Amino acid sequence: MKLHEYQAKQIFADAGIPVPKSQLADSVEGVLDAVADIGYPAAIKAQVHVGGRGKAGGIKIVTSEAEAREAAEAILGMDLKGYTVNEVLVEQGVDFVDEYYVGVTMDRGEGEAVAMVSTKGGVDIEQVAEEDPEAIAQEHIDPAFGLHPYQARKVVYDAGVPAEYARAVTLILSKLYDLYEANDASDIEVNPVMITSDDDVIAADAVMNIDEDALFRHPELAEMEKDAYQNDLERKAGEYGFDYVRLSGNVGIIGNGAGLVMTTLDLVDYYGGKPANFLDIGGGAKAERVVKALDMVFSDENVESVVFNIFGGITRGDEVAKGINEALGEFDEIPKPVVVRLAGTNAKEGMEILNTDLVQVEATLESAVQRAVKNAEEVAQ
Amino acid sequence: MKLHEYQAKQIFADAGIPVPKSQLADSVEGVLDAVADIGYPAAIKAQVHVGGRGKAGGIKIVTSEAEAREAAEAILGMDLKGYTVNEVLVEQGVDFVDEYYVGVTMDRGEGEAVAMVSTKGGVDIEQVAEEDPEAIAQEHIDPAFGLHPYQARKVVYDAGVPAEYARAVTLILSKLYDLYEANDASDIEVNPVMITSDDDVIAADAVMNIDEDALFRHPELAEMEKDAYQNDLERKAGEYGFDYVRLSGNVGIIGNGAGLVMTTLDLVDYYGGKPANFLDIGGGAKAERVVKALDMVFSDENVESVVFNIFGGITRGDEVAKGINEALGEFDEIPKPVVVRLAGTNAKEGMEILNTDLVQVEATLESAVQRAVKNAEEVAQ
Amino acid sequence: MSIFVDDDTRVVVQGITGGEGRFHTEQMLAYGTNVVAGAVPGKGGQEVEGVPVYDTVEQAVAAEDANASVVFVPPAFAGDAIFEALDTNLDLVVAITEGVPTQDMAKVNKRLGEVDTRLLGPNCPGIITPGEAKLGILPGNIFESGNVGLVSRSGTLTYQVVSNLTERGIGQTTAIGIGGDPIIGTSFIDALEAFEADPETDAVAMCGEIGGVDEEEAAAYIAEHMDTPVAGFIAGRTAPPGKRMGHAGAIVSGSGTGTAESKINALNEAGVPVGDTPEEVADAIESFL
Amino acid sequence: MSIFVDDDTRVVVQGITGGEGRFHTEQMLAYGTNVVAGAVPGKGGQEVEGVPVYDTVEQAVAAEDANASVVFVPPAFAGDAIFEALDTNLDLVVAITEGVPTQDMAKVNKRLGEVDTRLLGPNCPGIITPGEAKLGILPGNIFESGNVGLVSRSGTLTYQVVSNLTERGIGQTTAIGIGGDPIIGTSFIDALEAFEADPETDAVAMCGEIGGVDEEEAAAYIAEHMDTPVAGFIAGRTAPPGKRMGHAGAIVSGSGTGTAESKINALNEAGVPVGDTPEEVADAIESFL
Repeated sequence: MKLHEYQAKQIFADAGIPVPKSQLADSVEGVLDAVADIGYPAAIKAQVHVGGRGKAGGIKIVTSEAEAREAAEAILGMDLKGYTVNEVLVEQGVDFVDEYYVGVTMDRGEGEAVAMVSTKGGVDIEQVAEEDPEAIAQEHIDPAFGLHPYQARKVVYDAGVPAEYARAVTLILSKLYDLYEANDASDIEVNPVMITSDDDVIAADAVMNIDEDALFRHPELAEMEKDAYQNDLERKAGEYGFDYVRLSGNVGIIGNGAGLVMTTLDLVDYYGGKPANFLDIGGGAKAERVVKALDMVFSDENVESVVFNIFGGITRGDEVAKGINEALGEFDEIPKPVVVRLAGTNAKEGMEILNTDLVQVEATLESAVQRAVKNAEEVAQ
Repeated sequence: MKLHEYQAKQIFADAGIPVPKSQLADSVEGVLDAVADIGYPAAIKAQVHVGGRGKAGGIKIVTSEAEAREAAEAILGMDLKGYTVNEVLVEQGVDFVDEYYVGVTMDRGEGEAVAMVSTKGGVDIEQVAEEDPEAIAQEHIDPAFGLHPYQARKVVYDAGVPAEYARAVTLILSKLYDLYEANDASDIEVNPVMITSDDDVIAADAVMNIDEDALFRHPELAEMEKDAYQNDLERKAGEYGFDYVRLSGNVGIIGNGAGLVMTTLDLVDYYGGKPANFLDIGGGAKAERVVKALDMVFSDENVESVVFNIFGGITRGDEVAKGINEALGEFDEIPKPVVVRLAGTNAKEGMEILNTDLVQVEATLESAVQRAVKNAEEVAQ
Repeated sequence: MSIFVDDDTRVVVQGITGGEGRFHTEQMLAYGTNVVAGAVPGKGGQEVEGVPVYDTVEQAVAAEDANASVVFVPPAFAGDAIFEALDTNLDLVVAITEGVPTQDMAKVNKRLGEVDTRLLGPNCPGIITPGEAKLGILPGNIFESGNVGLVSRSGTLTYQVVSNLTERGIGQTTAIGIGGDPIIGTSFIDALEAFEADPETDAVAMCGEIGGVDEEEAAAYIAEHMDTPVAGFIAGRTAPPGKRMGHAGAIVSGSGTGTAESKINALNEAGVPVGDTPEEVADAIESFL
Repeated sequence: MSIFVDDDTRVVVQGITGGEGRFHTEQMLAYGTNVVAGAVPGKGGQEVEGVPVYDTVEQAVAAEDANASVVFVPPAFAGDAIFEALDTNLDLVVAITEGVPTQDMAKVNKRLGEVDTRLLGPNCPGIITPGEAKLGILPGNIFESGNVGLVSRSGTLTYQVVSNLTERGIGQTTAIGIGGDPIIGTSFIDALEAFEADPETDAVAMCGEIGGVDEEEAAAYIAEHMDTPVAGFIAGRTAPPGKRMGHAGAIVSGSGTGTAESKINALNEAGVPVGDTPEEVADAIESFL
């Protein structure tokens, strides 16, 4: 789960990491009030989960009320790579002489977090990693001991941070690791850490991603999850407790188990269709969950056809069939054609129950997907 | 450094470990006020660092004001194994049905802490350890991971704590370990944990010893160190920053380095004398420290003779000699005879400086100790 | 023969008194698995499906001479349950629990390097040696004893591929779900190494998915160390970057690592045919036999 | 020959810019030790007594090809400094610092089990191979090259015994102060094992003190594994229970463990004569040669 910049910065500030003065606003008037308070120059920054906000026009520096109004009007409500900007962070402009990168992230290959520092901050760090990997100093962190103070210093000095800033950068890194651990983060980055013209060292940006599986022990972060959804469908999936990802195609996909659902997506693509979503109803789903899943998929206006693929292990075919009958029985006319394939536990019982007036039944994964793709093509014509 | 029972119990209470209601008092009136508040029965417990307080008459249960007055008068001011009782803890009497032992201590052989639980609480646990070691369940704690929840449960179930109390005892053990780690304790024990007649589980006693080397990061505990000194001489040594232990003999001993000072004590004993103290002036001591050391030893009214044994490594013989001259030069008459032996770094220079009108000089450790013992014998005659 | 589990495996079920633990204990017993004990703090002395319950894993192991455990403990307590199992010197610990926090698993992973126990999972369906033992939640009826090894990061995808094999009359030596989390105990390489050493495994089906570089490392291992032929499948070809596809581990990072393309290429270069559909995986396996 | 340090030892001094670090660097250089680098964060690029300083131990080791370090860092930071040294793959780390919190050392001790580096100390005077190298604060002038090994928990007591030996013309192969703390890196047994393996060490003097059971364990080791004769000394015979005698480790616990009596008996039973005075230790050593 991604936090917004303003949320991460609040957490940083609470932990004593220096951040620029800032204020959140969701209207042009709010922006003008904020700049009046913060002064010029100021940055108006779109709060959406999109990389490269600056290049895409989501960040503007303003030096007057007129510019602030213009920027606020331009950014608020704009579409940034498919996401609508509802909030901006109005932030004190900082006069900087240098920019560093400081981050802590999980290295899943090693099963350990890794601390990273580079003096080539302020630019896309993944590009730096590819073009000049030596420019990023790294240090793996033993999860039992945490980040030793010497390791924090080491990665800072190895990156070539000048001695006069090393202590302040080390302190930021140490605090980032503390936050990483305390909040079950999967990733926490500041790019850039700015060296100001007054020799202050401040966190000018803030990225913080939280391990969703650990939200149960961070109710205050779980509270923020509401703001993390990118659209109404994802919000609905969150409420229903589904693993759901919206895609741009028109074949709606429902299945049980992440690997099998991914495979169903891949087959839709393989047979010439376009997946509309990933939706995993999980193991052992009952009829009620099946009803909700169909509701989810029908709520997506792009969906022209649906494929329902279940291989029962814990999940029972008869329960799934019951749910499908129930959900589709609500409609006078089925909104979009639904292809169903049931295999595994109680598949036979399911097939017997299934109301074939409402759905199309296929025996194999391959044939089910092919039929759903064909259905979508027919609707599209 | 040992904490008093009342100090440890306050720390326990702050951590959410249930303890009986109690109040500290240093006068008979204070005790009567406290029992009026707490009610009967109540325990009046001497707050001194002495084991077996109960048997020695330092703990009394009272059931009326008359008994409370009598107990307060008896205990306050009493001599308990050489220590005067200045404060008592007045504590709610608890009606218990069972007593356990729960503790965490450093196992220096393993370099790890060990958690211990026994259902044979309320008696001398070291005796249980000797007579029935199986009755104490133990679990070593990896210092990098800390006490895993499963370990806390395991040691409690292995000890045979009944399921109905296991959760509460496990919680106490977990909290004790947290306190152990957070406070740099070397030892933390509750004996007994009481199961009350209402099925409550409470810490009825509290032992907590702190690693003196870690006091620098616990200013609130360092503050309590003032109360930990057993007598004025130890308090003075604490102020001077000496490693000092008072003993019951009459030969005062000053040296540099723990091993050498211990050896000097042993030789005093070996040659028929009785050491009055252990005093290590540490490495690299300057003249000023030597003056303070002599002041310390002369402050002990038992001392009849002094031996000063220095083997210079970092410590320089000439600095020591200067300090001795300065300290003894203050006196019209040297209070007690002082034997000096200097070896190692700048010993020759020291010998040349040393005012032999004030001290007796010996060339070897053995001869110096023998002479000091003889001096003490002569004074005693 | 088989790998990791067989007739002699003696199983403790951690969390046996919970809903899932109880249900799958029944299923495992019905399959013929030697479930010899359960472990649940405070439930010592009870019985579940005739299986005695102990307060701690150590007590269960000592009393019933167990050498493996299956963990059905909720995510908040699963890391601790795995530590408990690891500290009891078992041969194998199978963690079924989905949703164990990654930082808990990082600590478990550190301990794994200090002990001799094998961990399978977490977030995995378990392991089955058809006709001998099943540890986990796999539906026993779709498996047949035979000569093909199967290793997969996914549960239901495993069932899909297994049914494609079984329908053709191709049975399995052992099938292993290694789990869909970012940090897991047993990797593809661990399983491949064991299958390579098993004289009765004549071919291996390996089902990977997006995220991480385990499949790429497995490809390098296959090229260098394996004579047994391997056929592969990679799920998630159509997954967009930065989105978690159900499994916590199934995510193509923003920097482009963990893509299906990279994994398929690595496997192909190692001489491993990668099917476009599960059916094609079965075709490839059949061609090996 | 010698143990642990010799002519080829190349030393990094951690905390070289502090008062003690600077003074003893000068002393070590004067003795002929190859002090090749210092390490102090933020002081990289400076020089101390002509020795180049680096920001990190790793940088110092890489640039100057060091294989040992000496730690003169204040107690609050010493645990971290030792970790830094241990993670740099050195052969030997000598921690002089007195007053390192025990729980910090417990963590260091855990790491020691994971690396190949030897730690000496903390709270120790260091190690000297007379005429070759001195790492620490021992006064070089009292030592003579010879054929007796010496291992001690104490600093000045070491000097006392060494001077008793040197005055008789008995020189030393190597003298080691293992430190007076409850948790230390190198035990008596480690040192005795190395002396036993050293062909030039013909006898060993071992100076123990109250607290812990290291001397008892060493006695068992001597009885079972050593041909080289050993003479012992135990300080603290007159120490009362429960009082820390200067050294954090020198304490007879309330339960009566760690007494001088127990240690002397154990050594005597292992055939090790224990002197009542340092002079008697020298007598015993002389009788062995």
